[in-house]
Amino acid sequence: MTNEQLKEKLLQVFPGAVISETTQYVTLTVEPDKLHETAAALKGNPELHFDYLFCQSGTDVKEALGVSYFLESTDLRHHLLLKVSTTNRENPVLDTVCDIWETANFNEREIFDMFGITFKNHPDMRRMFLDEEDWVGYPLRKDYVDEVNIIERN
Amino acid sequence: MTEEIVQHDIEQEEYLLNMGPQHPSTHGVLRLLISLKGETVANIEPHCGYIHRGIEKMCEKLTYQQIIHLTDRLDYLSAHINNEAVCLLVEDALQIEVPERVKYIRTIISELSRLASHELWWCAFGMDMGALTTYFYGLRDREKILDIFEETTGGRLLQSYNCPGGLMNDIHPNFQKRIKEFIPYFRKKLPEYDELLTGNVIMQERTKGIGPISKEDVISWGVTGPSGRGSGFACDVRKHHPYSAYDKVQFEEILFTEGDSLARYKVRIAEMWESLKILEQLVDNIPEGDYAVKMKPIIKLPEGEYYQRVEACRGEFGVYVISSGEKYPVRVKLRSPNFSNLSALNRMAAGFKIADLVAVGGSLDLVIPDIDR
Amino acid sequence: MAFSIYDLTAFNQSIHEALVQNLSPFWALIVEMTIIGLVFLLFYAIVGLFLVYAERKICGFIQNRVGPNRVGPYGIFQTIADFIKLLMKELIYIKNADKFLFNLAPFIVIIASFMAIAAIPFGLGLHAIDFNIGVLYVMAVSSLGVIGILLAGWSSNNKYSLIGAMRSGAQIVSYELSIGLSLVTIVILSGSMQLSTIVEQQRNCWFIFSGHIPAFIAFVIFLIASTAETNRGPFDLAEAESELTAGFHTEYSGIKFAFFFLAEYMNMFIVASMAATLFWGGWMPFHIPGLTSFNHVMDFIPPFFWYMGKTMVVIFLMMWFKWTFPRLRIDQLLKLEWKFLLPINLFNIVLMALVVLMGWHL
Amino acid sequence: MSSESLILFFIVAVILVGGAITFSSFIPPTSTNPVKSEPYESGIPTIGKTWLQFNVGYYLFAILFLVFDVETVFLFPWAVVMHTLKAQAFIEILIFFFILGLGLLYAWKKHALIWE
Amino acid sequence: MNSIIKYLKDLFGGIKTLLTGMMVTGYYFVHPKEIVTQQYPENRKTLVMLDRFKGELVMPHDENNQHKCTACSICEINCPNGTIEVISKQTETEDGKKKKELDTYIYKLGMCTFCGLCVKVCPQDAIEFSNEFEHAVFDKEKLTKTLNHPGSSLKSKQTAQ
Amino acid sequence: MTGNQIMFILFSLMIIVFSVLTVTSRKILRAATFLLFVLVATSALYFMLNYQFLAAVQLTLYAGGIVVLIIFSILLTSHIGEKFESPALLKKVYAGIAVVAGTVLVITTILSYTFQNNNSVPRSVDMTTIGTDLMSYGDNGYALPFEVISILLLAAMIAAIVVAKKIKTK
Amino acid sequence: MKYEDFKDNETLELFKQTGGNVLFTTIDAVINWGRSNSIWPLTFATSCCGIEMMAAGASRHDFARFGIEVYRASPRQSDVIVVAGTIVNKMAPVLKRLYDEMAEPKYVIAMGACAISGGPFYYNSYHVIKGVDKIIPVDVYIPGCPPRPEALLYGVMQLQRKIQTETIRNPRKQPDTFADTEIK
Amino acid sequence: MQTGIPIEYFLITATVMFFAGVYGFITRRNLITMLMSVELMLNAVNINFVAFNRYLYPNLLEGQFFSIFIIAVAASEAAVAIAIIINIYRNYQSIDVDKTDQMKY
Ligand code: SF4
Ligand code: SF4
Ligand code: SF4
Repeated sequence: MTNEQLKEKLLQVFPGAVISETTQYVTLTVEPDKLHETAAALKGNPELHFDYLFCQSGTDVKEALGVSYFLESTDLRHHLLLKVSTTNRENPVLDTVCDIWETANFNEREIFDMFGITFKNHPDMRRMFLDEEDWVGYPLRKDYVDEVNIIERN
Repeated sequence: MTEEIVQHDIEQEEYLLNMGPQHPSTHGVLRLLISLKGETVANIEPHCGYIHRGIEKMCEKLTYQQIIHLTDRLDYLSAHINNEAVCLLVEDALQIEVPERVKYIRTIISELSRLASHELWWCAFGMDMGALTTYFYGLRDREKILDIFEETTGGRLLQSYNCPGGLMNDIHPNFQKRIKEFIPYFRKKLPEYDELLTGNVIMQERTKGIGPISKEDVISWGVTGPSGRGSGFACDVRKHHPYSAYDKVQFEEILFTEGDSLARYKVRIAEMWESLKILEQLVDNIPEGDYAVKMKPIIKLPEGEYYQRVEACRGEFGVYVISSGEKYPVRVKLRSPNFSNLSALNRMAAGFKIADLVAVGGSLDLVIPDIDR
Repeated sequence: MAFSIYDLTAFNQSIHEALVQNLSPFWALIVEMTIIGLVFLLFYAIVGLFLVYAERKICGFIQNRVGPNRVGPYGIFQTIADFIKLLMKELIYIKNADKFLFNLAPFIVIIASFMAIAAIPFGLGLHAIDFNIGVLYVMAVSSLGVIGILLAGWSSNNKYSLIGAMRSGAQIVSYELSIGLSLVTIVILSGSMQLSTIVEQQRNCWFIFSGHIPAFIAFVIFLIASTAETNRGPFDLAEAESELTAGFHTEYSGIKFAFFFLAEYMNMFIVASMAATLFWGGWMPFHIPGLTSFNHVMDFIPPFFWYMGKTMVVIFLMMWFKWTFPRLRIDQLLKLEWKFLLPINLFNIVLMALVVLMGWHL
Repeated sequence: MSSESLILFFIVAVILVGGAITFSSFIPPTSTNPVKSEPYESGIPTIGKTWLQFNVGYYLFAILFLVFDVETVFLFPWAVVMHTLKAQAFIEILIFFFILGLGLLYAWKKHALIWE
Repeated sequence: MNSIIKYLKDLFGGIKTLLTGMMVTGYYFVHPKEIVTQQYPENRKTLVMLDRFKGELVMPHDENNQHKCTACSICEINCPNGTIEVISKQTETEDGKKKKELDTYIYKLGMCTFCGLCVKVCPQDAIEFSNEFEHAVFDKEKLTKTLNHPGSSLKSKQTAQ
Repeated sequence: MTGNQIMFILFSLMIIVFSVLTVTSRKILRAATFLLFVLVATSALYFMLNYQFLAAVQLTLYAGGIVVLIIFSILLTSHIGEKFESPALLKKVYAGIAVVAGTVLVITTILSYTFQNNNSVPRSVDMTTIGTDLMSYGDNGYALPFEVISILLLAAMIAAIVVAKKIKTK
Repeated sequence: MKYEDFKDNETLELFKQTGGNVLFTTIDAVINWGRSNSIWPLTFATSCCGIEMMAAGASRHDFARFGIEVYRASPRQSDVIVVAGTIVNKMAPVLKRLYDEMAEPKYVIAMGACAISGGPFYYNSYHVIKGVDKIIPVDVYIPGCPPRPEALLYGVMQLQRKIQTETIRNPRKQPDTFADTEIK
Repeated sequence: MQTGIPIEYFLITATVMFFAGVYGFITRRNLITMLMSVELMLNAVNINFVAFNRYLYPNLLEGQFFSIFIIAVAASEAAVAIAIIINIYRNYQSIDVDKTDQMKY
């Protein structure tokens, strides 16, 4: 399916969806509260059938903390970039998708570790890499400072 | 009342056993916290981060040329391929067309990396299974590849040979000659691998049906590379999203459907044959041309988001860059194949014995620094 | 016989007599046995060190490399350096470990193997003790070693050790049966349990030839079982490095570890000697009935070299196994013993009895 | 030589092994630190008890081993006289094996020979 | 009957695979000329590194103790991990013009990752890699090196051409 | 004093000391180890008496078999830190009194009885004799017990397996 | 290899202690000979440098010639810990623990830029230890990223030379600063 | 033959061993240690048999055969006993006799 067809299809399934396009992928932006249902539909709809989440990344751009989901359909071979973001930096919460794509389990833990985004309903929301007990802060956030460990290069 | 004898009927408390961070079978500093019932693995909880170096954060303070030296150190066994991803991304974003020569050379070195990596996997896997001699045969043959690398790129393991726009320098005059020597040499040695390990009845017994995983699960867990293809998941990026010179060569995407450790093993062995085939097709046809296009000294990507996927030795490697138009990226996400592969370990090995866990772990071919980044 | 020139009995006898004449019988015995004990211990140590060296060289050659070659010519002093190093290494005591048993374990292991060596005939008259139940004695004494391993694993207060010990315990006791039963096969053939008699009977034809198929089967089983009994690859689950780090001796350091290490090699030596003695005629030269001149030539090789040569061949086989095969899993290992070796062995005994009954063995 | 010699043998071995261990526990350099005497578990403090509830499967093999060990020991005297007694011994051992074979068969049928 | 045949087939098939494996190792055991070991310290005299091998960064000096570095610091900026420190001094040439000149070129061998960027970007080709690899030391301080030789100076343009 | 005597004293002392330790040690695996020593010393006594086969059987079955089995079961059921609480004092005292009384009684009986040393020619105890006796019927024959042992072993094996079998109804 | 061919002889001279009567010198010589020729490493590799360490053990370079091939998985039995690779904050306590659990005498080789100084991860990294000598005493530094196997062999020879300067009466003291380094 | 060692010494050793076994059997509450005590007693009896055989009837082998059979029986007994003990342990998580008889099936 080409990107054009995919866009049409998406509009069919999610009327009023916010769709844009990067150089590569069709991008669908959803609100945090719609995330889980959109994700479920993306995988469940046989004509979309995005069964493979090949990359899940946390982002921190301009006030908003977000997550990007890169989806692929292994039989239909089309791609989608699903984006969600929240402006709540103090206590960002998003829905988990790890019941839809198992691989999200670890990825969400990593995002929690690095960005501090908590995923609701995640079975095991702990830090992935950093020390669970005594690590403070979320290193990949733009406002992260750590005088002890980081040696800035002038 | 069944007549069968079940020996672990005591309300056996599960006990916990640490494997790692310093443990010979975790191939590095992975820590697996295993709950055991008797000798059966009930649950595996991977604890990562013992080699988490914060590469993604560091990339935010580096220019695109400099990122190369960090992607080298992710999955150091496919260092070149990782670099290629970054270079391709930058070239795509700037819409630079690199010379054909560069594409060919990149592909050749990628395939050599893959061979070297699979050889190392083979010897490590053999060691995990207790066949200690594989270690030496695998590394013996790998040294030949490292020589080719060293002659052209100056590095044995971490080459830093790619750079945005092309290559650091031209290939060494001996490059093709050496590869042409290597191919028949390795074609002779590869059957030995089968004789020594693959066919061995003990090895077969220990891997057949061990750690099985279905195609659906593989897709859902995002297990890619040879591990995924062992379960029939057609995930070869080289085939489905060809980059560099992969669209110009004929090769098979190796697919097995059993999904057990033996299948994963066989995929890798078969991939070595395929890599040899690819090498043969390319090595004589390297076109003339420049080895790099002239780039501005400071590369700035236009604002936007970019993603590039390549097939690294252990699966799909992806780079996701958010650029704000500055010389430093805003966010670099490195999608590492091992991370996803590791997440499925529990799914595969739970319910088997500790010895099987080692076999399954070996067949996944994990590289821990790639997991932790 | 020509090789009686190598008979050391007279030599022993003269020493014995000299001692008896000059000392009271009690002291004579003490002195004599101390000398023999020391000689054996020396022999033990040398063989142990040599085997370690041999293993490193052999695996080196198998693996396309040269192995130790920097300490002394061809690296022959390598293991001596190791030994000195280990002797000068700190001994660590583990908290909560049962110190008494922790220290006792290496003793048991090494003494079991040391006692077994006493009964092995190295050559004509080169025999510390010639029991009339020699075969059973060796089996009995070497079966004590497993206790040391179990104690070591338990008293280390370490999970890996404990798993390793349990594994090797189950493995050793299981395979001991096979060893015992294949020994029985040979005893049927020879009608004696005295090792010297058994060797003597093979003057003309080694048992592996005169016993036909059953002896050969017994030999194969003996080889497999003894490889397993000594915890060597492909049966080295107890110290399966990829799973259990170092198995039952994980917590042992320095010289105590060295003793485990040494005992492993000595056990290998003992089972190899047994294989050589029982199946290949021990120190008996190789004879082909009828070829007198050939036999004479063979006779001039001293018995000790015959014995050592055969033993080394068996040891080489075991090393070859280790460096070729992957390791078995514990359940496969037990299955191999209980479902294959044991029934085959029982069957083989009956077969051998039949052979003897019919007089085919002559 | 008499079997008493065994004992001296034994004593020599004990003394030398013991001597080496004693030597080694006094002479080499030592250092102390709090974690040195803790059990080693891949560089992580041990979790829970170091004693594990084992797979009970192991002991069944130990029991079977004992039974067959007795059998082996009884086979030795028989094996020695097989030469001289011939048929008589052969028949007796057939009976003996038959009965034990039943046991092995039973164990096999009950899956006692498979390790869990 | 079939099962017995299968059993035997498995048994002998298994033994055959074992023997095949042993043939491989046995072959190498009896073929010492397959040994690939290069005996490093012994072969030191004859050891030739492949010429592109990156062992250590050096600044070549000619016979007049002159190097080509203009102290432009491009390499320092481009080095991804701050291995290089170029300390320059201001000197006055005869005609009174101020001129930047290299004072010390500090190279921290213990940090270098041999990525080759510095060599690539240097406009003067003033630095290059040597094949030296025997660097192991007991004292970390020894790994911080000054690449320009004492008293060295910039190669003049004419000689450089 | 002859070597024999010294050795006898050594071994009987070993037997006595270690059997007492076996029943008084508060760590179970140590008790098992002491038991092992007792058994090994006993087998050494047999060696002294020149019953070599018996000694080897003692070593194989007792020391190498039963003790291994016991150690196995200890490894399965108890933990390294475990110690028995020492038995109640009263019980100890009672048992002690009974045992000491019994010992004294028996020893006095033994000492008061004079044994007639039989000076008939000792029968050689090589393996052939043992084997022949074991295989023959009649007065000196043990063929029947030999076969019975096989039945005993069968029974033991079946019993062990049955007992070890899981009972699902629980 | 000759004495002059080695680097850093100055530091080596500092290690050498004069004196000692003849008996002790002989004993020292024997013990040092044993120790320096039997350096069993711990199987410890964290990242890329570990691969080169493996390569050093393989046929081409063959560690075993030095008698060093006996990789022990248990720290109790190993003599040297080759820190091959990056050590991060989370790993540091583990490394320290492993070092502490080793039996004396024990040695440390810092292999690669990461182990020496943090190497590529020196600047801007929040989770990397900037040199293992901050947590355990290091005997030999082998720079490189990764050092080629020959460089590791060379480093091992340096360590052998260092061991040969030890005396039994005055064993190398563990610097006090490390005795109770608290790693967070 | 065994000059210098009166038979009484053997008997005394065996007696002490036997009564040590008795003591253990009475005082110990742990099934495995009780089993060990039983083995001690059996072993003491064996010594007696052998001593009698050697000293009083050196022309016979009865004592030796008895001992061998006793050992065989002891082995079978130990096998079954251990099986039972382990079974008890599985059901009660304890092999203490005091605890086990409180917990009825
Ligand atoms: S080496 Fe080259 S880049 Fe570096 S300061 Fe000198 S001239 Fe400039
Ligand atoms: S090679 Fe790379 S790391 Fe080393 S000095 Fe040059 S730029 Fe810096
Ligand atoms: S020094 Fe270089 S090669 Fe070694 S671990 Fe660090 S980054 Fe990897």
